[in-house]
Amino acid sequence: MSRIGVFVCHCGENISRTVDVERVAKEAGEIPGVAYSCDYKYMCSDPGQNLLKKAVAEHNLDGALVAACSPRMHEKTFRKAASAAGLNPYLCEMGNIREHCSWVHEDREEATAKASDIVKFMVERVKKGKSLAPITVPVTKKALIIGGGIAGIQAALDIADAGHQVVMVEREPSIGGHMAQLSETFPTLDCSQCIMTPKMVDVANHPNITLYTYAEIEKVDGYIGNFQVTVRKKARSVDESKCTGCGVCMTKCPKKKIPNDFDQGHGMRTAIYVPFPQAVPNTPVIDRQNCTMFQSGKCGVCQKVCGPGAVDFEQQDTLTVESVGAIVVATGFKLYSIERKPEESAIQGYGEFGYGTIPDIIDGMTFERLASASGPTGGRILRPSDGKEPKQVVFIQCVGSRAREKGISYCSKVCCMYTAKHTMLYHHKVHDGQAYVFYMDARTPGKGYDEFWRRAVEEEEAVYIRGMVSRMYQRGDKIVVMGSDTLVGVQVEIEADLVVMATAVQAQDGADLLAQKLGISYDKYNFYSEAHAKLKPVECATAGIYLAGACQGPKDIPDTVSQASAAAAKVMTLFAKDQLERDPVVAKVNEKYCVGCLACKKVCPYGAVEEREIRDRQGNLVKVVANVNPGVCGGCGTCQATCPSKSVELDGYTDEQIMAMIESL
Amino acid sequence: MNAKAEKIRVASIDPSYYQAVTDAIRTEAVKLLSEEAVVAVVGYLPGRRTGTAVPGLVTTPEQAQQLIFSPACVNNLSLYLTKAKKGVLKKGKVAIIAKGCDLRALAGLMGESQVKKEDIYTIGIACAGVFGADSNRSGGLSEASIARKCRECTVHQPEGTDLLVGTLPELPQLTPLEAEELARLEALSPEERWAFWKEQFAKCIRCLACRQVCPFCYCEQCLCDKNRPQALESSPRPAGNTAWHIVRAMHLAGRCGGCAECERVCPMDIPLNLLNRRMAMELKELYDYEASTVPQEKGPLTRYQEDDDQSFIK
Amino acid sequence: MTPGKKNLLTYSYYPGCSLHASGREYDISTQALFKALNLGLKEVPDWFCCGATPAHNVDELLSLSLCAKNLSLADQVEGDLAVACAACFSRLKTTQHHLKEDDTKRHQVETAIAGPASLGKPVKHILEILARDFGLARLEESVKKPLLGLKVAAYYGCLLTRPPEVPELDDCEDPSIMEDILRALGAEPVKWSHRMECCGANFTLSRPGVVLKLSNAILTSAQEAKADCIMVACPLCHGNLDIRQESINKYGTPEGSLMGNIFGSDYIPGSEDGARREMPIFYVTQLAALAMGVPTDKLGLESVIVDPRPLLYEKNLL
Amino acid sequence: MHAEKLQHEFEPKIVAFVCTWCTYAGADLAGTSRMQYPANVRVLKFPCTGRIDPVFILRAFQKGADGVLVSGCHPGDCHYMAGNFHARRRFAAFRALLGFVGVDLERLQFSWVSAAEGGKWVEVVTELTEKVRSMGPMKEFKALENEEQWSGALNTPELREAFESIT
Repeated sequence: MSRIGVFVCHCGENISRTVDVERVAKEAGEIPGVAYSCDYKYMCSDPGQNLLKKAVAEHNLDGALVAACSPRMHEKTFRKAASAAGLNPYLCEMGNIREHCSWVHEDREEATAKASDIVKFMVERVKKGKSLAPITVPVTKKALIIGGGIAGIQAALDIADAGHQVVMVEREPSIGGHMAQLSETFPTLDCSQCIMTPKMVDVANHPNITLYTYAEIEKVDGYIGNFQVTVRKKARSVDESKCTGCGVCMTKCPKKKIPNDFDQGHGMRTAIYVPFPQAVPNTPVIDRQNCTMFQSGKCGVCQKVCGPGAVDFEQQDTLTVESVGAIVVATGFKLYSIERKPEESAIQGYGEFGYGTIPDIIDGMTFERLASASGPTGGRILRPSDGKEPKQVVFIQCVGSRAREKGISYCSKVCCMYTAKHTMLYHHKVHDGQAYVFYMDARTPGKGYDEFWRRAVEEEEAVYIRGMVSRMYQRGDKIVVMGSDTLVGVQVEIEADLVVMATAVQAQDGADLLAQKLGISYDKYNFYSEAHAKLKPVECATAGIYLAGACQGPKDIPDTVSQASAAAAKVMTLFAKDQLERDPVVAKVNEKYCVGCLACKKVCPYGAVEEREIRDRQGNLVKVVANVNPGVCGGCGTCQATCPSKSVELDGYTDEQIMAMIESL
Repeated sequence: MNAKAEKIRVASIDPSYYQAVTDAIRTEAVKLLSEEAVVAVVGYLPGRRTGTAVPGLVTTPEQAQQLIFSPACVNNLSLYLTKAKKGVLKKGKVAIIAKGCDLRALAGLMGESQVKKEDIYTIGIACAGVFGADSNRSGGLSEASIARKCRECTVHQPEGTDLLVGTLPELPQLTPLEAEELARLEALSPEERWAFWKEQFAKCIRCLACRQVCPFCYCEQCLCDKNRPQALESSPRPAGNTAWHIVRAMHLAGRCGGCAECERVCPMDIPLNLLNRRMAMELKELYDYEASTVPQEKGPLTRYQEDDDQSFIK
Repeated sequence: MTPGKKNLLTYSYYPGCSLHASGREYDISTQALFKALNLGLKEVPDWFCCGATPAHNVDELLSLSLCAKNLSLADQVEGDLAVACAACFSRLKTTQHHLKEDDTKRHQVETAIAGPASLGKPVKHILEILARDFGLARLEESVKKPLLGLKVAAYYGCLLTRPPEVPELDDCEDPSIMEDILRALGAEPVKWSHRMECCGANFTLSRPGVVLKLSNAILTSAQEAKADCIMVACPLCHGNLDIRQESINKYGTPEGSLMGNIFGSDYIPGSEDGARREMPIFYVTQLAALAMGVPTDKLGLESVIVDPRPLLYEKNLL
Repeated sequence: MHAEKLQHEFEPKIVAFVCTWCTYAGADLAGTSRMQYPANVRVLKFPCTGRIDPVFILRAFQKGADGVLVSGCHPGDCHYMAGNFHARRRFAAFRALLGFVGVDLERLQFSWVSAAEGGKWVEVVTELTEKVRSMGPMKEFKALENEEQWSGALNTPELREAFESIT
């Protein structure tokens, strides 16, 4: 027989005005298993809490029900008090007779009857309750950063500076990401590489950071505090430990006309290459698809000229397993292209712009490379088709963005600002040139942003035309841009020498595949989903994984850096303790009855359920059952409602507790 | 079963069809066993009384010569891979004879990790239909003797088997009695439907044959046997019976393959498959889900879409 | 149709008003082409106007009902519904699309036409029939007199492919079906800029100035691309490009300015060098039938304004 | 000051199964805003609608509920991301099943009530209470509870005697 104490609160007059608290307390005392009941003016006050503590001791209570306000208000208070009195906090519950009763009903008789009912079924709940202990999970104080762009770099440096180990994995041969490609940055027009490259070097030199470039995530196991991550280091064909970065191999490589992705295909590189001179690490990689040695077996010049003997044609991919406690995903974005898309694709290209077949229609990143001092034109604005300096440049915003008919409805956020920047850069470099901008809205929320935009319009003589472009075609060496000026209400036709499109920011290729490996969710555009749009903007719903930068949605550099530092702060919070404590309201599997249908695994929003093999002493497989990882379980209980045999049970909300409540109604 | 069926008797299915299927099964079973591609074949053997068949497990080529297929092969053999003969699969790969409806159960069991695709070899049957429970089997398979489920079968020619045997004879168009009965019940008022089911469930003696024969009732502890807490009253009283059948139908929703074995074995002739059919209809309409002969990763009630129907929610 | 000779494919046929009036050549050449390709074509009995572009601007229900009624009439004739006019094609397809999507509208329309709306009948443009049903390979094989040396600007206009979810004829902004057909016929399609631009369509009566401006841009573009002629698949496009050519040519002159003033246009077009050759405008069926060896007197070549015969003569095609 | 309270012949018993994050909080808000609604409802708290087993609804009806309300977070608002999406499918199916065995679905209400929708909570509870009140008691399950079984299908004197002895 239980020994439960029931404490009915008056809440001043808030409850007692409409509920006969004395009668509720008296009736509670008559419920089987209730050993003590009383009413008190303010249960939450110190004397009230002491009353509870004293009763637990004096009456040897094994459960407590405080009938008062909403548990959302004071459950923690009373559980703490119960705990102080030696009662397991999860055996102390609250009956909500204020918000759900006295405040919403006027009739004293009805309200009192309802309050008594609430006490009755909550007592049943306490009776069937179990002592629960907080779950502790050990924490490996090492973080994995996926992506070596500005987001990953910022997060890595913050965490490493705090004294924790960091592993950074970058897919490309060098870290730096998109920011390393930019010419100048808004709204200050400072040189991107000047502020970026020192940070890249910091990463390379930081004693707490292990850097894997030209590497990808192969597999992720484990859970918060305890991830095991398998990293595939792709064969670089150059031994990083031997290479001194002298670059002789590159100067001697006979294959010199390979379009360089870093320059958006407009500059050329060799088959053994570093993507750009300031690359970190400054170790070349052999592009095997374009290397004569790999394609025909003849050449090997780079190997011959390499002093330290670092070139290794036999090198294979290697797999490394890293144990980490937290993961920051910072995989960035890619730019939309107007090319024709496969028929089944939800996103369409721009046939009206010629599907990318007109050479002098370029995207914003290509313009960045043209404008960059380290770019293929040495910073001169020269158009791709014939290398002439364009005198009329049309910039088009929202290409692919906010274009529901093309399959993307979101705003890419950075284009208004960078297009304004482009018009300025153009104006600074081609004094007799004219920039036109087709735009829908100028969106410039940010410190100094609108001022910057106004400068482009008012001082730098960019002509802004509010309207869309309907068609572009080549006429002679000009591109005819047909559009509308919706403010004036006329059709506009401009003969441009160069067109720069602000194409949409999209999730990286393979973002969905990485998400599946990590067990995090993503939206229909493959941007990763944060746990809460407002209150948990850097956390994933999967515990221990955090987001930084444009992989979560289009972002500019300041926002990206802020989010990266925020993610780093979250990681450091996690690493501040050796053990992670979690609310014990989690699901447990009864392995005796579980038959391993894994319906629970299918519905679990957290990916907390995995398969577990049960073997006999000889090692023979007896059966496969579900196993809930308490470190990952969020405690929703969807598994239990789904399990046909109820072999998985959510602590704190067991079937026994709920059935007992229903029976008592 | 039904006066209408008695009247419009159609010509029986030509016995040579069954012989051809039987021969094909034997040939394949002998081949599989003698090549040791499988350790056993789960199939049908002749029953002691003529014209009957019983499920059987054969392990030698000689025994395989006894395998048959006839309209009396009513059982859903997928059951023999999990509950009744759980050890079978541990010895090695097993071949199994499966009609279309049985194959859907097998696919379901694979989706629920109870059977691994690589552990079994499915010999599918292009099935013309089987006898109904308590039907007169003397005249072969005819409209009078065919099972109600077979009248509106959509998997005569199952897909996704390792081998498909038999060539379907021309099948007569039969009135869909079960669909008609469903439509009749749907057209009733809630009170009338309640009265119908009340009478049906009142008959239940809780022998649980429906559970025992169901390929999907493979739980080691059934909810109805659980007593802490007791979710379902276990004695055969109307209240508990009703709850049992509702819970059973709910647990099968989105999983049931429509073999209607539950209905066949019910000693009290409760039309249990109507419940299963009704749930299947609902899931088809709401989520465009149909039980498939090909294993699915998730069922309709273990996945969702953000834009699922919610017209019933305020 | 020769009795006893079985047709490869049979179509019901909705010519539309234009093909019985200003676009008769399109009708004549379509019939001749189908006969030459051994394709059956049976006109829908008692068909009437689809409402074209004006009706749906005024009364949506009316425009849908007109087409729905025509579609149900078409149901009486066997075969997919062949449509030659881009506007009729667009309206009939739009109607099917809307009524499939919207039960309320379908109900209203069915009440209006006192019968079920036929939404299942495949409505096909002549281009689709030639390139897909009949097939480009077979089309190429059937050619008796390839249109060698003829440089053609294929002109789609605005309705054939738009909006993308309705006609489903080809890529909405970058189609190739007309060029594909031209290549099969042995002609040389030119690359040009204005193949998807609007000709002014039904402004032809209310705002001819607009038509002159738009059509002029199209003609200029074709000329710049060194095309010998333009191929169209719509009687309205044909009308604007063919009938208006004389006015367009005069447009730069004092006479033309006067006309421009009368029509209230603020735009004085005209080619830069002031010299414009006359640009013959062909229907796709005319060129195809010509390539199939249909006698030239059965193509309606004589009844268009810009006489194409000198060009054909020059290219040895007559 | 208060209007004379209407006396009803029948006061239905309404059981509400709600999730703690949205609807329970919404009901709290109705309280802090001092809104008024019928006192017939008894609220049982769950972490998520995903935890609510159809068996609970069945059990509530069996144990005398005249109406059942199931309420949780709006789609997309689930604290556990997807619990309510799974619940939505589960209840769509269960509702169809109950309807098919003849339960009047007017007695079973589902709703999304967010933590900000105190007004909606009041509206949903009031509407269901009044609807069920006008329908009268849920007789079907209560009648079953009181019935002993014997269909008469197997009619032997022994069975009849045994049955009569227990009823």
